[in-house]
Amino acid sequence: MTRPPLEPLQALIAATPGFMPARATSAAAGVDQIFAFIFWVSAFFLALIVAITVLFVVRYRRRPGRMEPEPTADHDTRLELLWTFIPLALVFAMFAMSTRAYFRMTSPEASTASPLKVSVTGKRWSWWFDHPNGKGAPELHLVKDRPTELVLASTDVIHSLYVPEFRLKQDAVPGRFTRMFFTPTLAGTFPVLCAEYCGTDHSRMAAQVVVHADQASFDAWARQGVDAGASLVEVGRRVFTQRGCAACHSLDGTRRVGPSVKGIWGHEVNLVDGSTVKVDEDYVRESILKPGARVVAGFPNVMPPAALEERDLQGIVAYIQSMGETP
Amino acid sequence: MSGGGGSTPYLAVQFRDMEAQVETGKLGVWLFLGSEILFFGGLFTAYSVYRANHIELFRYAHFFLDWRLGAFNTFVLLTSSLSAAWAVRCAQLGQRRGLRFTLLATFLLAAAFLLVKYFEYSHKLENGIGWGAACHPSAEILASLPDAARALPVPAHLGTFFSIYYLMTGLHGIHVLVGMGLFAWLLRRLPTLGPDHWGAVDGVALYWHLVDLVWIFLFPLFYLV
Amino acid sequence: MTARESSTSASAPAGHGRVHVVTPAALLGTVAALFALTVVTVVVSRVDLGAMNVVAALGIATVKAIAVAAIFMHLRYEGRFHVVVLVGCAVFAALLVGFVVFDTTRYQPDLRAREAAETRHR
Amino acid sequence: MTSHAAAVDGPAPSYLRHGRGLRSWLLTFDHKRIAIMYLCAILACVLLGGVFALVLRLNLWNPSGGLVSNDVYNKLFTLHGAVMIFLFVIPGIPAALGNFVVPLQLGARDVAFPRVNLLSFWLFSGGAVFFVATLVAGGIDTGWTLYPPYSLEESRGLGILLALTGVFLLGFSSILTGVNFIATIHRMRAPGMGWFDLPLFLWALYATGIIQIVATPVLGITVGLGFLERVFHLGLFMPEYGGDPVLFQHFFWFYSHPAVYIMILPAMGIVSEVVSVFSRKPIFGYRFIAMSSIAIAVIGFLVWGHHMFVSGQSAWASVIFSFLTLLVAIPSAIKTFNWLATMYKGAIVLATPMIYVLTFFAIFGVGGLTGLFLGTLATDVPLHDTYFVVAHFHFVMVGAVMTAFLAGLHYWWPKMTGRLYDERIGSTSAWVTFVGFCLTFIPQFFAGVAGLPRRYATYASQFTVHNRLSTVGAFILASGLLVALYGLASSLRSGRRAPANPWGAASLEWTAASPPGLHNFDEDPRGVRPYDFTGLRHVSDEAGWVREGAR
Repeated sequence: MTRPPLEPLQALIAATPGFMPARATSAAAGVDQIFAFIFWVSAFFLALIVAITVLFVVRYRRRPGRMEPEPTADHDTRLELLWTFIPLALVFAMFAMSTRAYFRMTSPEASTASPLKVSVTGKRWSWWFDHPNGKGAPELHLVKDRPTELVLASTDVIHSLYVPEFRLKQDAVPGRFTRMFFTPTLAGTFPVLCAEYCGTDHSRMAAQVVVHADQASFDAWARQGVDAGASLVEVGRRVFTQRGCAACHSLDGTRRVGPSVKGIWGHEVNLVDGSTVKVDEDYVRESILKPGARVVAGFPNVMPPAALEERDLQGIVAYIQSMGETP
Repeated sequence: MSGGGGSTPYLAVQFRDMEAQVETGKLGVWLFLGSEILFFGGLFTAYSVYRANHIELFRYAHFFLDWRLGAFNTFVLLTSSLSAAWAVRCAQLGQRRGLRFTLLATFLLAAAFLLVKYFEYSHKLENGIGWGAACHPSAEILASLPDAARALPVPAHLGTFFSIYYLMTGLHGIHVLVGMGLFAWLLRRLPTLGPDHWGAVDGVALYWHLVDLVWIFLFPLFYLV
Repeated sequence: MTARESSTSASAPAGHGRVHVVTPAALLGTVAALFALTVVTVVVSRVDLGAMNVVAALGIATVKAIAVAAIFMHLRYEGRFHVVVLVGCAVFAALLVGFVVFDTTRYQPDLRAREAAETRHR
Repeated sequence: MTSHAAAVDGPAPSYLRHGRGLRSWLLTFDHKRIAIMYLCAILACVLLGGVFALVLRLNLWNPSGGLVSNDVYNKLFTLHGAVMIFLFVIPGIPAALGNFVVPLQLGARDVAFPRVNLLSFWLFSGGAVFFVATLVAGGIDTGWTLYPPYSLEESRGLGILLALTGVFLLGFSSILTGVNFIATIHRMRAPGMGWFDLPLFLWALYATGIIQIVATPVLGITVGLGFLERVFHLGLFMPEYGGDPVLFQHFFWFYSHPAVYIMILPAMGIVSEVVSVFSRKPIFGYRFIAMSSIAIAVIGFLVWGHHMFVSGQSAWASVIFSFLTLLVAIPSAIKTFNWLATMYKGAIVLATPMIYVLTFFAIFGVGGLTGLFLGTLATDVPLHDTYFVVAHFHFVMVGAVMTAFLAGLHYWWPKMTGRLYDERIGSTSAWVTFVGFCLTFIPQFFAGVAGLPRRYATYASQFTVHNRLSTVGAFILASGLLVALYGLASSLRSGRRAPANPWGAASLEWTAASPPGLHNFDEDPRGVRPYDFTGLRHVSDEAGWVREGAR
């Protein structure tokens, strides 16, 4: 890598507080280097343009004693070719640097370590991460310095997985897979955002990525969380948070995209077709497995069906019941 | 004021003489036709993308189209192009009867083209071959396919092919319809057309040739390959 | 008659200096060629040439298109700028087709993989 | 038909007085009246889009929003974008100013196809009506980019169909304007006016016309396909029915990227005019500027994929598009330095149009240079769809285009209305607008680099400062624009009468009366060298500038 010549410039940018997020992947350094290069080239040219403008306005303003322009050439091909070819050379440099970095960012690393492969599913408005050992979670867990491959999919509309600290972003497109390749280089917790507009709660479609300091820490996380012995309500609470139900169904009665689950148990609700239904186990199950079957009046029919395990279903039912019945 | 074109009542105020008016009108038509090429170009892109990625769809769907009807319509449209070109000649030379005949012939050939298309469309639609999600070929039409086709499974998303088929031939058909309207308009204005006023005939004919050009590509792309 | 069919029509008023009237021979010759090429393209399509079938069909269609543009649309006789418009627009249309086909064919495996995964899931 | 012959004897009544009543406006074929109608319609749209923007900015005062719900926010940013792009920045300079100026600069009596011109205006109005209908039908929340599958889901409602129809009509309006301008510039030049005697504004509009003719039909077909996909499920764009959403993005950007050049090229044309006239010097490097317009138009077609670097486009396609995108920087750089060189040793007059142009240099500098970050693949990946992009395109499309639009509006205002605007109000508006603009959008670059995605109704609290600065700036910007509008409007009542040539400009439109007669010139003029200021002398404020030796 041609790191040394740009290092001071990059450092200057990085030193500006709050200007750039931390650098947490193998890709980040390369990106920031090119950013620094373009930044300083741009800063130079902007300063040049503004300086020339101000200088000329001050010196050549039409004023008493200077009412007429001084004769100058109306073109100068050599000069014009100069400001054709200097920018050309500069953009060539940008293109060359960036393309090398881009291919590194978008292809698997030629490393001996086996990559950590995680399937990512975006749906309105939550992320779901299936890790290699079969462990699914609403958080992405990775290992520092271990090459990683993310396979992205979407069940409804286009989303985009964006981690500012990783300097990476990739759309998750329904009907196909997309991929990301990188190696985390900094242990810690970073935000996962959605960068492609996807509707009402686009700005709340957030998750976290946890980069473990070593494989052992990751393995320890992967083993835990199988809730043997937990009560159904606890199972329900876990499933409810993990599957991102709360993005649309609030726990405190706030109206979001879907009805809140607070205090609805046993309640008669009006449906879009004009009929009513009592919120009981059957209705809750149906609403999870076939959400479009009976939609509550005043809410859009947008919920994707979720194929939950039987125990998780029971858990949700118990959890909603625990949220209080209508007095 | 320059221009000595005041001798004709057809000279618009912004032009210096008739030649400028005719040439400008022609340029305008050409620019519009350029735009039309890109308009159809969008659909040719859709065609190419789905053909490049789903050749099996095109192989299979091909059995539903009758190349004889396509070829017949090609001859109809080529002949109409001839009569349109001849109409320009008649107008330039002031042959009023020839102009009436060629314009009428073009109009009728266009109608014949649409009639054949009507039979093609209605045959498909009666047999459940709509576009997109509405494409469910009936048992009879499946049974009537050649053996080579019946051996194949019905591909998923067959409707996508027919979406493209109906879109491209349909948009072309709309252009034919508009062309008929234009020729009818010329026939109504026949008494005014002649050696000093033939720009309109020329413009409509240019449009009509473009409609022909598009079909020249549509015919092999759908009916033959 | 022949005088009127020369490239400057005698009957046209002075303003029409550059009017070209296409001769019947040119018109009929063109349409005959177009008919013949239509027959050729049908015949060629009946022979299995593999991928070359498409190339042949498009090649013949292009020749036909050039004939229509050159004679019926008067491009042979006038207006170099009209040729620029026609060819320019065709080139941009081709670039649109070319780029999009290039890109979609490259990412197509990702669509197939997803389709396969969904089928497995069901 | 030949009524203009009578005009030789005395000055013709101005086009504003030629015919009275609503019909004489709504059904006019006069390019000047059509231009004025466009101007009024477009200014109304700017106000509407501007109000949307202010509500958006107010909602972003707090990280959790609160003024409006997320859904309303989403609808507002969609309509803000759609109205501003389709009803202001795309038609703004060509349809309003261009329509007025093109025949005058050519020495022609009208555009080549006046009826088509009127049709184009009515298609524009029809499109605008459909947009309003969308709003009445509850609005749409798809973003102006209309990406499926989101935009074409059943649950989006029927507003989307109205919006698509509106865009279709606007597209045709734009195509017809392009056809008209190219034919007019080709065939209607005054005798003796060669291609390289064209004012550079016309070169810019010529290049714009190419884009309108070649790219806009693809927009038409794209929204048409979207409409049919939504109604009949064609299976082209919706994965549910076997379609490919990325294909839509290709279609969409094949138009919508070149559309950016439909916006900026005419703006560059205005700058070329103004910088030369107010430096009292011929434009430097005429041919390079003219050819760079054409180069931008042509290369501009082949860069659309840079909107799709992270959308699932294949890597090689991205590399090619990145390369072509970066090439657009070259003609832009050429123009900028040629403009600066024009000022060198000039006699610079700081009239309102010139002040707007000076701020244009800075704004376009920032807008253009930040484009480098987005055209470059590696840096685009993190910056894509963040506030960096928002700031970048507002710098280009709002900053540069609106600034140039206002420069042009002030520059040609005396010609259009026969009145001089108040310089004090005009220059105040230019500086206030500039300050407000920078304050609004510069913080957004920082927010984007720090990782704030765009189209967020709510945001992380670390971005509160950025957003509040931005909101304050937006109100300063809005007040600057209102000052400009006030200055222009009040001149209609109390402005001094404008002479034919108040600026000492050399191009043909300044030889016609202010405002011009029905057919523009008392006598069809001959071509002139548009940047030859020798012999122009300032007689008095009332008589303006007169060419020595002229009658």
